[in-house]
Amino acid sequence: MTSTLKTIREKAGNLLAGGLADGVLCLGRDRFNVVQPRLFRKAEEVGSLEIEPKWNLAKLAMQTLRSAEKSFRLTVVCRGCDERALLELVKRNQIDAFRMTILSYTCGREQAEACLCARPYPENSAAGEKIEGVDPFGDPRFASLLAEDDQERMARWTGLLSRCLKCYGCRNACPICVCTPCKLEDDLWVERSAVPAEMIPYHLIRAFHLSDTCVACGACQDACPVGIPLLALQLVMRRSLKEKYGYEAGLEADRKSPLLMDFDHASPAGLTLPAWTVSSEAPHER
Amino acid sequence: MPGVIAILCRCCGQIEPEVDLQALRERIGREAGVVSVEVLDSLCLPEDGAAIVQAVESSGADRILLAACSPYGKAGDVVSALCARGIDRSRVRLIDIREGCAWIHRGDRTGATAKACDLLCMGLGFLQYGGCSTDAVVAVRPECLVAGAGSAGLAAAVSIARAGFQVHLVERAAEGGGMLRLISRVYPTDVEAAEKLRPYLEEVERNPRIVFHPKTRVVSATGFAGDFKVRLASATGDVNVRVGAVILATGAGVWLPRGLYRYGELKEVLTLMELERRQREGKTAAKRSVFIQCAGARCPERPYCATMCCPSSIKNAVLFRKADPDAEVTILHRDIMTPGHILERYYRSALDAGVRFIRFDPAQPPVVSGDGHVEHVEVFDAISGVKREIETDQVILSTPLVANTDNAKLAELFHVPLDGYGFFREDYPLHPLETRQGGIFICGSARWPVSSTEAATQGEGAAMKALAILGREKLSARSMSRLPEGKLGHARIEDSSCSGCGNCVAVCPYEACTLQRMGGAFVSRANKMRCRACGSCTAVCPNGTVQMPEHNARAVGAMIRRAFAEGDAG
Amino acid sequence: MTPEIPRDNPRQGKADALPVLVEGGGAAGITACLDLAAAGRRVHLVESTAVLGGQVLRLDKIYPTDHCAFCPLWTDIRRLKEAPGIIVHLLSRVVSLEASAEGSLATIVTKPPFIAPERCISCGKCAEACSPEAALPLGEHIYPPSFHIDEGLCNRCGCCAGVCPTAAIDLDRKEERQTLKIGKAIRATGFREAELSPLPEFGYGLHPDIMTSLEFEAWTAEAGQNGGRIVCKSGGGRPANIAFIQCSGARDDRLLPWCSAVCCMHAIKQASWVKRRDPGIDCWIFYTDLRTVGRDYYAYSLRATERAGVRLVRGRPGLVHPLPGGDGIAVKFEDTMTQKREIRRFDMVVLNGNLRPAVGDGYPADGAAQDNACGFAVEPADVAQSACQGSSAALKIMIGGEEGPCRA
Amino acid sequence: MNAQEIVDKTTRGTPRVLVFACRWCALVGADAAGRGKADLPASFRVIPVECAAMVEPDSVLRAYAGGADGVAVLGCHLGGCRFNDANHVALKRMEALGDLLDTVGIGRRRLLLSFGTAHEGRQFAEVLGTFFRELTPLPSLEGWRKTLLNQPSFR
Repeated sequence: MTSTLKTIREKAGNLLAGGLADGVLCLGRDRFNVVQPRLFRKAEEVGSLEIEPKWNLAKLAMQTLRSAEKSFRLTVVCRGCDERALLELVKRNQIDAFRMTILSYTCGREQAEACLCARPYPENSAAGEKIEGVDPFGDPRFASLLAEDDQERMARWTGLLSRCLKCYGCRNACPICVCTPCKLEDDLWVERSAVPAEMIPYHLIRAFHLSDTCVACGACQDACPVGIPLLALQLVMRRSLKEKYGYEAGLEADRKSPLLMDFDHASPAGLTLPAWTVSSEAPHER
Repeated sequence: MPGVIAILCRCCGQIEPEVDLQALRERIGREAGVVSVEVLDSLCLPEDGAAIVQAVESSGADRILLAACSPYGKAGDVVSALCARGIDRSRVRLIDIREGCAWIHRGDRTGATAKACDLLCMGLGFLQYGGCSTDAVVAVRPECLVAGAGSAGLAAAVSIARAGFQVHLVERAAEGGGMLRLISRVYPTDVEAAEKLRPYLEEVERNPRIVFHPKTRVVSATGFAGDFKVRLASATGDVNVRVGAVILATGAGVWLPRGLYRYGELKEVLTLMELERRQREGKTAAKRSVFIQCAGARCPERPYCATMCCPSSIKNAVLFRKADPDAEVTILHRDIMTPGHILERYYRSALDAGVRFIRFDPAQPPVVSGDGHVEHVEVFDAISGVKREIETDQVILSTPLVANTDNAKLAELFHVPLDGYGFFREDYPLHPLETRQGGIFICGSARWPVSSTEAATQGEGAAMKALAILGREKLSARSMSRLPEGKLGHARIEDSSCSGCGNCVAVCPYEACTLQRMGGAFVSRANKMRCRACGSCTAVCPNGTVQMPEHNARAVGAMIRRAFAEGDAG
Repeated sequence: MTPEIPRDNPRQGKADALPVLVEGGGAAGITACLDLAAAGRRVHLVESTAVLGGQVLRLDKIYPTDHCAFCPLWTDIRRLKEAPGIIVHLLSRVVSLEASAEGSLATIVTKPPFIAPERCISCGKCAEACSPEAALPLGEHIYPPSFHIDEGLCNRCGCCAGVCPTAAIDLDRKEERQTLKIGKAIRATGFREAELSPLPEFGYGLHPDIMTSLEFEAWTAEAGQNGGRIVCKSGGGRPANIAFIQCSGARDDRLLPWCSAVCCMHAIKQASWVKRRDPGIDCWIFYTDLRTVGRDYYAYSLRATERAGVRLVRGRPGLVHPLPGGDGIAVKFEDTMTQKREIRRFDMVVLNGNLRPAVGDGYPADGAAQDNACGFAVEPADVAQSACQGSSAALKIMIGGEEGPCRA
Repeated sequence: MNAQEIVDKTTRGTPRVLVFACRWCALVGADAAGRGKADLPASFRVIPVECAAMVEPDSVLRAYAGGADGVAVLGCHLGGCRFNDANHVALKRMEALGDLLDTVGIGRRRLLLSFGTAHEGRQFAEVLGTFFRELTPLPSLEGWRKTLLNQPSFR
């Protein structure tokens, strides 16, 4: 048993024993020895608490809190990515932050590499050694997805996305996708009859909806039965948000996405673009 | 049965050569929902109105598709005329096939015709889904809030009261007057400030319609044009008022030039305001005095000209000379800011009165020296190119006005923008007294430093704008727009599908969307009065819960799908 | 004085009151009309030209925002046209105004245009047919668009009337005069450019490239004939340098003793737009005092000088004269900040400041405020100031004319 | 299948452009271009919108799916928006969309963002003309769309 697991079990147990939480949401072994998400209510149960394999619990936490009574306080045991997802859900008013505590732990090296995760650690880790993240753009497998010119990339992605079965797994697994109804089920945006899903309407609309909220947990591509590297669609937008506005989803609780916020209102006189310029010449933050 | 009638305009042969109207007519006639297609020689001539109406009525259609010239041309008026006859604007769609098609695709008849066809089909799609939002009407509170009782605020309050409406005049200080209390006389007329002020204050006292709230601040404000709920806090307790319009006239603040020209270090280095106080108290002026303009203005920290410093210095300089004909008065300046004919004459009067003007280069500012008491000023006279040593008994620094510190708070309360210097920012130079929020107006030095006379003018102007709202029994949400036909519509939000993510709240430029608790979750609500129908919210809503009925996603989607249909076919 | 308490509900807006006469459909006049109409008063707007909008329409860009003033102006004009209480008299002038016991009688004369705007579809056939090229578009940003016939150029041949598909043209329209019963009047007649002939040293008229700032504005307008390109009128070549001469005609007792208030910023704006469109062109502004008093004006001028590289010279040139053969223009000046005298060759000279009230001869010498006048008619003012004055003039009418109690 | 095959499958012709134009500035500019009888390819369609901020990125994507080779979003000058700088937000959003388009190889070249005023009809024509010139060498998305639909689901 890893030390991380040990610490987590212990802390979860204390929380429940001390009455600081009414429930702990985490993976656990049931009596058939199957690992699956489970809500621990008693301190003595935590012996069967597990933290492997990677399993995003954010949405589950949201639903648990929704269904539980108002006074119910939940502790969620999660990884860095899941913690960021929870924060995004809080920012989007899906979770009442006052009813939830987070017991988060750092991922192992091999997990980080498997996920190509740039931040395999939570903001304030309760257990585990903090390790350096992986730069996905440095990884050959990933970089190859973005390599070459538009033609090649278009061909490549055509090939990749044409495997799509349209199982909606990517959407369902995504911890941020919470809308009902969803545009992806609306004929206006995506013809439901078309399989494989039309690349542009289905995949790009889905991808863009998460442009400024994706926490790069990779749940979408983990969930994809035909192994489309969906995370690659997100990471580029994530990177440019970081470069342009220093914004990363899931890190700052009180900062709205820069794609929603206006520029500084006090626009200096005459500081406009020359006539009909193309946006690339646009001054950004004024 | 209800359907669409398409009316195509030949525009007296302006369209025919490029667009095959006959083919167009047949093609559109085959479209579902089209009950009739008319081709007329013209639509915009005075006699055509009847023909159009006749065609529409005989067809029994309930929606109209016009293909004519651009909406900015005559066709726009045609649509307005139709709407004037009681046809809802969302039921009429105008397609521009002249400026937008025939005139720019000369020599490509197939292309132009295909384009015209696509445009018409897009119009049909739009008519099929385009909705119409329900208007909201508020009862206007026949009262007005004026924040700040300076020249601007007093003028506004008195004017509104005279027009017959209740005014709540809120003042931070114990009594009204603002800047006029600090100065001796008013340029360019040299009337005593107190003189100028008295009738105002008397009227504030006497007029039963003016409720004066001294030592009071605005602590909270909600609502919208026609019905603002404002909370006023004072030592005697809080008051809640409901007003139809708000006028912000909080004036500007004075600035102390610490460390500048040895101010605060040498005796008799004064600011303009200190001089004004002395003048008011009737202290006899010094024999020799030097004014230094732009002290702390037009510099990197405050890169603006505060408008009133030059005339004020001129005023005092002339007064010195009048009081004592052999007083030596010098004004050191960078540019004398006396625009217009009155101030220009004022400037000349100072020259005639024997005031000495010396221009200095900001690169070589004057040097004030002395030992305990100011003794002389050394300045490089830029015009004659010589260094001058001026003996003096006092140095007056004419410092700029700076933004009132309360502005930030008020801006936050009323959701109005400030400019880079902290003054209230107007909607547009052409609408200088209006802010981006309907029913909230700005005037006087709170907007931008001005003379008391100009401030009064602006106060009256703002009062006039307020009267336009107060004068109505009811205010319609649709009318909250500059367009004569009213704004496009209002954002509509479906509670059932709103996930409360708050995107619309974050993006709305007018703070029209707000989150409200509904059971355990949040939903967003759009305020129809504040909404200006820019549609920002519809673009960021992740699942299309927010819609602009007149321009909803289905209508736009239909247009996009049909955009190149004909191009594909032919 | 105690205010008289109106017996009637103030909200009835004195609709029974006599209509107000507003002279001039510029920024100030339009604002006054709209405010009065919004407050329930009936208004007669008398405009001397064929279009509403006044001088703002002639501006390609307005300072300090650097945007065109189109959409706010256009929406206001449309509101004005559709407002129930407002009657617009275009191409009209007030010839007499007799005050009587109850209200006064205004006689206005209207010269209807040769082309009836309500029938013109701006197809341009008349322009094609017209040999003396008298038929022209009414203007670039006049909506709805229409054509008009320059009566000076027109030789009454009637070709245009023959080709007009909508029979909009009638070359012998007669003047109409009508008498209106009105209450009070607002004067918002704005400004016009003064003749520069009394000031021969500026050489106006001696060379096509010596022009006034408004001519320059039109010449370089985005929508103008040059589509925003900066070229010389003579030869159409690209100018190497342009001189903007401030206070040419203003602050000068021989012509206009006052400061026209708007020209400094106007020149800075034009210079920085020249720089923006063609950074190679050298822009010199000769000023006396650079009056940048409004919001953001000073920052704007800094941007022009420091970023765009517009050159400021303090001094008023004593002589502007074309060089032999019309090749360039000599400008003789002293930079009073360096006391250097110089004669310099410029390709274009823009004269700024000869703005005078459109009616009457100047402003009252004593500077007394004229009642119920606003905009440039009462004092040289920029757009914002004119609009403020328009509103306040409207207010004076609303509250029964007497001025605010303490206007000094 | 490789890029070359896709290019072969594409039908070259004048590219098709969908224009979203704000009705305060851009649309008036377009109208001015029309009045000036500018000469433009007939293969663009204009959808008037109240403000550039009203354009959903999803609609832009939908447009690519619906047969457009390029999409132009035109608004007022930055700083000149009638809706309090809403067009800035639109700009940011569309640039993020550009990143996505780059990723999958559609390329942000197919998304034009431009800002102008009502006075600038000539510039409107120029900008649109340039956009057409830029699009012409690019393969039409049409053929590529078809190949996508003909792909077997598994291999």
